[in-house]
Amino acid sequence: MVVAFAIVRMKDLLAVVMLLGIYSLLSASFFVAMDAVDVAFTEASVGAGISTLLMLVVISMTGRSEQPSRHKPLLALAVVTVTGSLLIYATLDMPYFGSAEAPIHQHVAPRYINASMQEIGVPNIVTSVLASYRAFDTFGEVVVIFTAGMGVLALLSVVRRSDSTLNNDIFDHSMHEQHLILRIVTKMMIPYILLFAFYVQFHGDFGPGGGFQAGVIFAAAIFLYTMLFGMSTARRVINQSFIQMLAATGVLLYGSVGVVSLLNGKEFFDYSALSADPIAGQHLGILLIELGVGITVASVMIIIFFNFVGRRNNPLRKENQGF
Amino acid sequence: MDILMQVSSGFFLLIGSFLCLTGGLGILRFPDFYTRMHAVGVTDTLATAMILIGLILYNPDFMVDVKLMVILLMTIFISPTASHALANAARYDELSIQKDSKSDSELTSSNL
Amino acid sequence: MLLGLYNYWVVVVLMMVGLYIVIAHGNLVKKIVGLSIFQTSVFIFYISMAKIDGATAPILADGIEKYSNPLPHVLILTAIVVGIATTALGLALTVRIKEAYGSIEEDEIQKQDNLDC
Amino acid sequence: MLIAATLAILVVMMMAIIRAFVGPTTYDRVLAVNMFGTKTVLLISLLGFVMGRPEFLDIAIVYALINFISVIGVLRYSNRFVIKHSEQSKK
Repeated sequence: MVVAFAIVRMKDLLAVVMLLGIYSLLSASFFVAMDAVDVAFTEASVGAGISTLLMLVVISMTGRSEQPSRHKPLLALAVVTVTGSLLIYATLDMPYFGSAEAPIHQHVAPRYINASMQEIGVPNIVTSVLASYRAFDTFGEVVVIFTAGMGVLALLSVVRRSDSTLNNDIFDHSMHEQHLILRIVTKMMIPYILLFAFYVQFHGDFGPGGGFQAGVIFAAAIFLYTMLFGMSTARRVINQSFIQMLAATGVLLYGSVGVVSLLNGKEFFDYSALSADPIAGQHLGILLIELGVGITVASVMIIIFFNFVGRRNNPLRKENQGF
Repeated sequence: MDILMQVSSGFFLLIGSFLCLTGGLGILRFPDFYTRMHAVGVTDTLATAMILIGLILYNPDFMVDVKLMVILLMTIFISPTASHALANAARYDELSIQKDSKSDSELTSSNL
Repeated sequence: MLLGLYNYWVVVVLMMVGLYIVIAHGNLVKKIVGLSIFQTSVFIFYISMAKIDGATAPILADGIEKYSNPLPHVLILTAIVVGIATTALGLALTVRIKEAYGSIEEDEIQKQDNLDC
Repeated sequence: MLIAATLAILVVMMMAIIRAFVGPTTYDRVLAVNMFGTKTVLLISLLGFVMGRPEFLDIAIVYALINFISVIGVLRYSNRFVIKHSEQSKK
């Protein structure tokens, strides 16, 4: 919690981003201590990994020093204090920390906990709620992620130039000399990272994990490759238009599962329609949906990252860099 | 046999914690970047390995042991590599060895 | 007995730190950092509400009776991923602003806007 | 013993945070973040044992990976900056 205060004071944005990484790791450990293993999983891979990386790329584009603000901080401080004290006053009515009688634990949660095993047959309740009971919400969220990916694409996509600039070649060469050990170790690690992503993807029924996390881990492996072997190599491995198509495929897969169950005479996202045995149908449905989520998240993350890095390498920007 | 496992796991955990503390002390007290790097890079890997071995001995469950082994292997690969990359980058950046000779702002201004 | 509410106070403090950064700092990247602190405080709020004393993680296993509430976990899980997507969008906008104005400081952007008018 | 180890790791994490605050150079901060990440991996695995449900070590694996990736990322993007400028000054 102290970290947050330090972030306020720091002027150097690079340091701020690093502290944000630490902060995110801290909050993920907090989530583990609070029994929210799935959430900790996500926060670790997303907050500590991806968002730190994205911020770093942006900072390297926009410059890392912050100007002292000419606003009067007193006014902001006053607003913040007033809001904070009102919020604290509001918490006085809240149930105590860790008590089992709090209203939040009385309504739907017991049903999820007690009926999940019979109805869905999946030990991980978080997965069953995510993919089955609240599949419609999750669908909405997947669409939001997809839209955000498209938004970044619209804002940042560059017309690809076939001639890679001279500067980049020199740079790549120097990187090659410098990072020999890194490259070899990374080459050894990447297959295992991808394997682990698949394990997380398909093991989500039984332990922490699932489509969201697996997608992010998968994307992280690609990021690692991109960072060490250069953008053009990564483009050769993963085609931009192919990945865009994949993102759409993920959303479509998710939606079509719902439509299929609708066509079979059940409600939207009622997977028991997918198979004669309701439990088996649920398993199949969750598997397909998690797959759709995983594909979408992975490809959207890769799209976002590629566009940021591609924009960064764009030769037009060079004159702006000497700030 | 059981008691032997317990004692040895406790022993490994103790060594691991001690190494951790040493590394932490090192990162706080050493005067410049390279010595701090040294303190962390050396103790970190060994401390992690020790604690993980202690946990493996402590725990009879096979699946958990396998996962701990995976973490152990990863740490053995990753941690020295990261240290190497860091030291290498610092060397390329011509960070001098003298006691905190360049502050952060000087570093940026000298490079821009 | 008031000490039983400390988790909410931590959340409020964090939230206010985030809000302060958003209000008082001119740098757009810093503002996004502030937003993400704000966001994390909401996550912590939800997760700490889900915790029950003596309960364990909501993954069914033999011999365990009390589980923490899985519902907030689900909500936050998706919220984190959506959060990163929106953060990425914000950063993309920042990059475009930097390209258009040559700066990501709020004051300078406004100054340039005033000059244009 | 588990609890003692957990406490030791928490203390070390505090030390790493302090170094990340004061650390005069960027590299000090990266070092502190790296160390913090390694210690988080240990903390998670220890916490699993302390709380009696050690099945969740997957998270620790993810932490190890992500830590590596973010250190590489920091180096790559801060470092590249420096290299580019020094090259331009040579010309």
